[in-house]
Amino acid sequence: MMSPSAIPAVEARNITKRFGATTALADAGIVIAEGETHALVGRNGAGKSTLVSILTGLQRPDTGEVRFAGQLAPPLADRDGWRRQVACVYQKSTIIPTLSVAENLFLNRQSAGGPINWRSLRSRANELLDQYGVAVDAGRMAGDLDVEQRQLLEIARALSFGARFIILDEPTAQLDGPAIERLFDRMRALREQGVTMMFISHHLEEVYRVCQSVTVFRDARHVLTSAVDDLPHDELVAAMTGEAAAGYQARARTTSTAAPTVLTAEKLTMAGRFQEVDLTVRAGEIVGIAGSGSSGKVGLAEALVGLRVPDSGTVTVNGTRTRPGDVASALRAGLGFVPQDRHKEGFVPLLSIGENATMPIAHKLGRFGAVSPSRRRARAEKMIEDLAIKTTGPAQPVQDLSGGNAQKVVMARALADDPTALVVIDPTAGVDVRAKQALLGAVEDAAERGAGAVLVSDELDDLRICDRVVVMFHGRIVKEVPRGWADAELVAVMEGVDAR
Amino acid sequence: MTETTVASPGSPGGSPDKAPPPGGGHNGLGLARFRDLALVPAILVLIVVGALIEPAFLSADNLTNVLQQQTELSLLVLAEAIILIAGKFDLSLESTVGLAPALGVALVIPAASNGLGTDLPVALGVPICLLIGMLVGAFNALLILRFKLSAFIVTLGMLIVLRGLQIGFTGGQNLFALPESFLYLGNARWLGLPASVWICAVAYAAGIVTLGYFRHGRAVYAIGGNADAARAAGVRTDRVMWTVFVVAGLLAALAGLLMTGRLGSVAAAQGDGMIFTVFAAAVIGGISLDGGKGTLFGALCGVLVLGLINNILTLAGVSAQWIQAIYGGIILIALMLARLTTGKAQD
Amino acid sequence: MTETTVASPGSPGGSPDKAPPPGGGHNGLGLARFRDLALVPAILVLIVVGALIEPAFLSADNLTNVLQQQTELSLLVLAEAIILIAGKFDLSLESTVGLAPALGVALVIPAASNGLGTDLPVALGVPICLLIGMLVGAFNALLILRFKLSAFIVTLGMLIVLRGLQIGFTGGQNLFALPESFLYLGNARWLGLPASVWICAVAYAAGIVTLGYFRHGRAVYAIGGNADAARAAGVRTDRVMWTVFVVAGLLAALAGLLMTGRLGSVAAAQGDGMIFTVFAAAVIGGISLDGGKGTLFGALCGVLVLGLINNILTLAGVSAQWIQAIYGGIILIALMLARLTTGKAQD
Amino acid sequence: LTLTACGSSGSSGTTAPSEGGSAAAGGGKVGIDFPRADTDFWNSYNKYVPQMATELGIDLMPPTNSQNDVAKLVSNVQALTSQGAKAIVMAPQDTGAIATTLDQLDSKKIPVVTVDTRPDKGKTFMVVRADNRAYGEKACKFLGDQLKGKGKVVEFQGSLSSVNGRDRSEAFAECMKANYPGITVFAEPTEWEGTKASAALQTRLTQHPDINGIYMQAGGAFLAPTLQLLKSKNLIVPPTDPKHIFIVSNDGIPQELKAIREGQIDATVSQPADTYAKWALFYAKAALEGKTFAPGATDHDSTIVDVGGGRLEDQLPAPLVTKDNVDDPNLWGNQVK
Ligand SMILES: Nc1ncnc2c1ncn2[C@@H]1O[C@H](COP(=O)(O)OP(=O)(O)OP(=O)(O)O)[C@@H](O)[C@H]1O
Ligand SMILES: Nc1ncnc2c1ncn2[C@@H]1O[C@H](COP(=O)(O)OP(=O)(O)OP(=O)(O)O)[C@@H](O)[C@H]1O
Ligand SMILES: [Mg+2]
Ligand SMILES: [Mg+2]
Repeated sequence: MMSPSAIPAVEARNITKRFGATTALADAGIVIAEGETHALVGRNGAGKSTLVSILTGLQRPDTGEVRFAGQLAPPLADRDGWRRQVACVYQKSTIIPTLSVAENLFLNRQSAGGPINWRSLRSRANELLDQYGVAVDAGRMAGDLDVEQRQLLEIARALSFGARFIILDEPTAQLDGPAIERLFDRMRALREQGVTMMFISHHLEEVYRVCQSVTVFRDARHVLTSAVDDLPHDELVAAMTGEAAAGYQARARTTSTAAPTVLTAEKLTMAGRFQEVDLTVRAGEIVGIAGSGSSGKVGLAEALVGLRVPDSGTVTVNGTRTRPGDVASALRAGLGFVPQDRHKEGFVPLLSIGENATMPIAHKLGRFGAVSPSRRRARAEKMIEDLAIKTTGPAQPVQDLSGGNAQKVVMARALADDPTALVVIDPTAGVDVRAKQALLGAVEDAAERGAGAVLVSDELDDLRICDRVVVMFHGRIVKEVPRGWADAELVAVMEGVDAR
Repeated sequence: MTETTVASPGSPGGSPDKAPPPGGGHNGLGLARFRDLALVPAILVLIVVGALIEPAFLSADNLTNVLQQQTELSLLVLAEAIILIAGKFDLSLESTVGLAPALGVALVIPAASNGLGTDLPVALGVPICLLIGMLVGAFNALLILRFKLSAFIVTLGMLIVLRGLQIGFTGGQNLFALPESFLYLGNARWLGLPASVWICAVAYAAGIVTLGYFRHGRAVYAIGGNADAARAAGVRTDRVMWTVFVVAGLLAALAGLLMTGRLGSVAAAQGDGMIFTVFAAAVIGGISLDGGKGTLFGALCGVLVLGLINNILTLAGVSAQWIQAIYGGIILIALMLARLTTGKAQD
Repeated sequence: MTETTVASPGSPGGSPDKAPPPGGGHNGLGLARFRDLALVPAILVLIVVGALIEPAFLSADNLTNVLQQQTELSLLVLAEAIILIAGKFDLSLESTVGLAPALGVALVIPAASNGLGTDLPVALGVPICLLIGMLVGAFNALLILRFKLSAFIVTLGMLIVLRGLQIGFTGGQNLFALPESFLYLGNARWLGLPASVWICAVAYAAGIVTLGYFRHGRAVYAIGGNADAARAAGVRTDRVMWTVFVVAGLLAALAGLLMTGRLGSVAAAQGDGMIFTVFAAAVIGGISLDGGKGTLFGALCGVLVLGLINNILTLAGVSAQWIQAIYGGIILIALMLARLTTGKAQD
Repeated sequence: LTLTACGSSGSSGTTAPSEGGSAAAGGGKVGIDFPRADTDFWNSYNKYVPQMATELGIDLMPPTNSQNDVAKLVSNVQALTSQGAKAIVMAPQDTGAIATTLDQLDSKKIPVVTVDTRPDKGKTFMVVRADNRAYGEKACKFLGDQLKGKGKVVEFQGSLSSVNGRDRSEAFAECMKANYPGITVFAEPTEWEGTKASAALQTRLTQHPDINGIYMQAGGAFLAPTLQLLKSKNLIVPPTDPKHIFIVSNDGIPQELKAIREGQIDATVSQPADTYAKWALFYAKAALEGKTFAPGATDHDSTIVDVGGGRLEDQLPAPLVTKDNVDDPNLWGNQVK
C-alpha cells in the first residue's frame, strides 16, 4: 500500500451512481498510488465499468468526487482536460466502424492543425500497430475487423496517448494467449516508465501476474483494497462473492460409445478458414475445440450452427441434415448455441431479457403463434435464477445489463429449448468467476441430461470440462487430446509446436 | 439516423437521461407504456381547445368525422409503422393508394369510361385492387431482400414509377365510372359508424395484438432491433420481412379502396404527398426511424393528433394565409409536450 | 433504417484521389474509392444515350444548362449530405430555400411591391437572406441538440412552419420587384460559365476538402458513425453539430438566392417538394441514412445522374403521359447498375 | 398539387384571325411545353395541340411536360431552344418565376405565347387566357342570385400560391362582400386536394347543417368528393327542395356537364381547352410570320386587351354552363370522347 504522505495518482471518493432503480455504485471509491498497476475486481454488475466511466469523465457521479494527483478533476465538458489525465480501453467498443483503422487510432488528432496527410497517417498507424504486434492493415475499414482485432485496436489506441494513467476495462476478454502475453509485456514496460494503470479482469490469475494492489467491489460497494501479495486467491474470491468458494471442478463423466451421435460434420470446408473438417459429437459428450488465433475454430463453429455458409461438406444434427447457412433449421433440429460476438448476434438490445432468452422457443409459449406473456415471464424468471443473472427482472432491456450478465442472457437463450446439441463459443468471455462456474455448469448439466456439446475456447479452464479437445491449426484438425491433458501439452499443440 | 444513440458503447451510460421509473422497480414495460402514452396529454389539450373554440366540436357527428377522415391515413401509418419497426422503409405506399384502385377499376370498366378494355368481371375489381397492393409489396421485397438494394431508394423509385404508371394508363384522367363494389366500403355505415372506421379499428387491433403477443409480431421488433441476433435466434428474417412488405402493400391498397369510395372517383393524383404525413404521424407517435422501437398504439395517437389539429383549424376558420404556419407550429408544440411528459430524449 | 449494413465508404479517403493502397490485399480505401465511383458508369451510359438521342445534347450550351439547372439542387444536396453523414436529418431545407430570400426581399422592398414596409437598406437584403438561413439552422440545432427532440420531427415541423410563414407574410403572392443584388448571382456569368456553377464548384470543393482532410470534417464522420465513441475520443460533438446545422441553413439560403436570381422572382412555393429530390440524389449518390457513410463526391454524382436523366427525357420528347414512369424506371435501373458495378449491398 | 384548370371561352372555333390570312407555314419550329398531364382539363388541351397544329400547318416539336414545376419549365424551355425552337408556347403555372426565362427568350428574339396565365413580368407576344377573376365573379353572382342574397356558402379555394386560385378567391370574396352581404362564406384552403375539400366540407356541414351553397374552384379535383359526401348525407335533392345545396363549379369537364344534366350540381364555368390550343398555336405561327396585333375585338368573340406596357392579352370568353345550355355541342366538355 502507499505511504500515507504520498499523494495518490488517482482518487475517487464516496461515489454514488444510480441508473433509475439500479444503484450501480453506492458510496464506493478507489485510491491508486502513483506508478502502480491496480486491479479492480468484482462480480458482473458490481459497478466496475460505471466507475470507469466516472473516472474518464463520461458520466457525472450523483455524489462524490474524483481527483488526479490531488487536483479536482476537470468539468465534464472539458474533454481535452480529461484526456490529458486518463486514457482508457472501454469494455464496450468505441471503434467507429465506418472509419479506417488508421483514423480510429488517431481520431480527433489526425493532424496537428493543418490538413490531414493520409499517407503519413497510415504509415504512423502501421508503425503503431506493428509496435503492439497487431497484424492489421491500417487502411482497412474498422467495421471489417473481427472482435479480437478491434480489441487490439482499442488497446493500441489507449496506450498510444502517452497518458500517465491508463484504464483497461477487461482488455483480455477477447484475446488469445499470445496476444495477452504481448499486452502484459507492454503493461510491464509502461509500468517501468512510471505509468499508473487500473486493470479490470475476471481472470484472477492475470491480476496476480500484472498487478500490485487490488480493490474489490461487491454489490456496488467497496469491499477491500489490499496488496496483491497479501491476498491469497481464495480470499480474493471470497471477497468478491461474499462467501468462501473453491475453483470450478470439472465433473467426471463417462460417455458410452453406444450413445447416439447428436452432431456431425463431414468434410466441412470453407475456403480460407477451414478445410475438410470431420467432427462427431455423441450424446452426453463435451468436445472442446482449441486453436490459436486464426486457426479457423470460430469459423467452424459458426458453420456448424448455420451462421456461415460452408463451401462444401455437410452438418447433421440429430440425424437431420441442416441446410447450410440456415440457423432456424439447425435450431429446429435441436441445436442451441452461443455466438462469439454477443453484441452482433447475441441479443436485441432494446428487447427485454425475457424476450431475448425465449426467442427460440417463442412457438412453445402459446398456441396458434401467440406468446403468453405470463409463461414467458415464468420461463425467464427460471432462467434468471438458474444462471444468477443480476437484473431488476425479466422485463429489463438487455441493453441495461452489465457485460457479463448480458452474456448470461445469451447462454440462457442457447439453453432455452433444452437442446440436444450445444455449440458454445467463448461462453465465459467477460463473466465473473461465479458466473463462469454457472455457465460451465450449465454446459455440463446439459451434457448430463444427454446433450452433446461443442465448446470453442482459448481458455484452458473452460476446456477442462471437455471429454476430449480437438485442436485446430491453420484450418485443419491436427490432433485430438483426451481428458487429462497438461496445460503445456495443449498449448504446444495449439501453437503448432507439437503437430505430430 | 442514429440520433441520440441508445444501445451504445463508449460507456455504460449510453443513455444518460433515463426517466425515473414508475414507482418502485425499474421496469421496461412501464417505460414502454409511458412512451406509448406520451401523446395522450397533447390529445387531451387538443380536445379541450377544440371544445372551447366550437361547441360543435364535441358532437358525436364531428368526432365521427374526425375518425372517418383519418381512416385512410391511419391504415397507411399502420403499414409504415410495421415496416419502420422492422427497420426498413417504404415510400411507395402513397402511390399504391392511387395505383391499386385505379388499376382495379380500369381492368373492370368498359373502355368507353376510360377503362383498359379488358372488361374483366366487375366482381373481380376489389380483389384485383388488393392483389395489386400485395404484388407491389412483394416487388419491393424482392428488390430489397433478394437484390439487397437500399429500401429508401427502391421505394422512392417505386413511388415515382407507380404514380407514373397510373398517369400513363389513365392518361392522367380521373376515373369516375366506378363499380358499386368500389364505393361500398368507403361509404357504408355499420352499427352507426362508418364502415371504414370499423375496418381501421379491426386492423389496428389485429396489428397491436399480433405485434404484442404473437411470435411473428415480436420477430418484427427483433429484426428491427438487431437483425443478426434475430437470425441467430432462429427467426426466419427474410420470410418475416416479405410478409411485412406484402401486408403493407395490402393495407395501402385497402386505404386506396376506402379513399376511392369516400371520394367517389380515383384521381390521377390520389394519395400524392401523403407519405410525408404518414411519416409525420408515425414518428410523432413514437416510432423510431432506426427500427425496433415504437408501438402501433403510439402511431395511432400520432394520427389522431394530426386529425384533431386539422379539424380544429377548420372549425376555427383560420385564414388560409396563416393556416400552414399555425399547423406546423402546433405540431412542434405537441412534440415538446410529448418530450416534457415523458422526459425522454427522442430519436 | 438499419438495413443490411455493410462496411463501406467514408473511409480516410473522403475524396477519391488517394495514394494507391499499400500493395495488394483487401483494402478499405480501394473499396471506398469504388463506392465513390459507383455512379460513374451510369453517368457515362447516360451521356452516350443522350448523344445518340439528340446531337444537341453534347453542345456546350446544353451541358452548361444541365449544370446550371442543378446548382440549387446540388447546394441543397451538399447541405443534406453533411447532415446525413453526421447522422441527423434536415427536412426543412426546402422551406429555407423559399423563406430566406422571400424575407430578405420583403424586408428591403417598399410595401407597395408587397414588401413588409420595413424598407431596410437594399444592400442588407442579401446578407439578411443568408443570415436567415443560418438562424433557421441554429433554431433546428437548438431544438435537436439542446431539447433532444427528434431531428426528423423537428425539421418536419419547421418545414411546414417556415413555408407557412412565407405564405403568411406574402399572402401567397410572388415577389417580383427584386433588387438587383438578388438577381446578380443567379444570372451573372464568370469566365463563360454561369456564376452559380462556379459557386457550386467552390462549395463542393471546400466541402470535399474539409470533410476529407480536416479534423472537424472527419469529426462529422465520427459522430455519424458512433457519436458516443466520438465524444469519448474528445470530439466536441455538440459544437460540431451546431456548425453543421448552421452551415446547412446557410447553404440552403444560398441555394434560394441563386434560384431567386435565376427565376427572377420569389415564388410562394419556391423550393416546394425539392427535399424529396434532395434525398434521392444524396442516397443514390451513396450517402447512408444511418450516418457516417458516403462522400460528397458521390452525392454530387447523384445530382448529376438526376439532372442528366431529366435533360435527356426532355430532349427525347418523351410523351407527357409516360414521362414519370420512365423517369422512375430509369432511376431504379441506375441503382441496380450501381449495385452491380460495386457488387455491394446497399444501405 | 395544383389542379388549376382555367381558361375561358366555350364557344368553339370561330376561325379567321384578326388580321391577315394564313400564309405558308414558314417561320420554323414551334416548341410547346405542357404544364401537366394529370388533370382532365390539361389532358384535353394536350390532346388538342397536335390536332390544331396539323390544321394550322405548324412544324410542332415534340411537346415537353413541366409537371407543374417551374424549374422543370425553365429547363424544358432551354432544351427546346437548344433544339432549335423559333417560337415557344407555354403555360407557366408560376407566373413570377418565369420572368428571367422570358427575358432570355426575348434576347434571342424568340416570341412567346403563354396560355392560361399571364406572367407577372417579361415580354410575351400574346397571352391567351380567360379572365380567372371572371370565374369567381360568375360563380358569386350565380350563387347569390340562387340563394337570394342570404345563406351559407362553402368555397373550396385552390392553392394560395397559385395565381389562378388566388384570382378566383379574391374576385369571389369581393363580389360576395359587395353584392351579397347576407351570405356567409367559409373559405376552405384545399391546396387543390380532393381529400382536404371532402374533410373540410364534412366538418363544416356538421358545424353548420344549414349550408346551402358550394363554390368549387376546380371541378376536376372537387366534383366527385363533394357529390360522394353529399350523397352519403342524402343532400342531393332537386332545387325545389329547401335542403338543396346550390353548387357551382369551374372547369367544364364532361363529368360536370353530366352532373348538371342529372341535377346534381347547378352550374359550372367552362374553360376552353380547344380554343386555348388553337389560338395559342395561331399566335405562335403569326409571330413567326411577322404579324402584329392591336387591342380590340377579335373575330372569335374575344377581345385583345393591352394589360399594360404594350403587353397584349387575348381574353377568351368562358361561358357559364347551366341546365339551359349544358347540351351545347360547342362546349369542350361535350367534345371529349
Ligand atoms: N446505462 C445504464 N442504465 C441502467 N442500468 C445500468 C446502466 N449502466 C449500468 N447499469 C447497471 O449498473 C450496474 C453496474 O454495471 P457495470 O457495467 O458498472 O458492471 P460491471 O461491474 O462493469 O460488470 P461486468 O463485469 O459484467 O462488466 C449493473 O446492474 C447494470 O445493469
Ligand atoms: N469475415 C471474414 N472473411 C474472411 N476471412 C475471415 C473473416 N474473419 C476471419 N477470417 C479469417 O479466417 C481465418 C480463421 O478465422 P477464425 O475466426 O475462424 O479463427 P479463430 O480460430 O477463431 O481465430 P481467433 O482465435 O483469432 O478468433 C483467419 O485467417 C481469419 O483472418
Ligand atoms: Mg463492466
Ligand atoms: Mg476467434
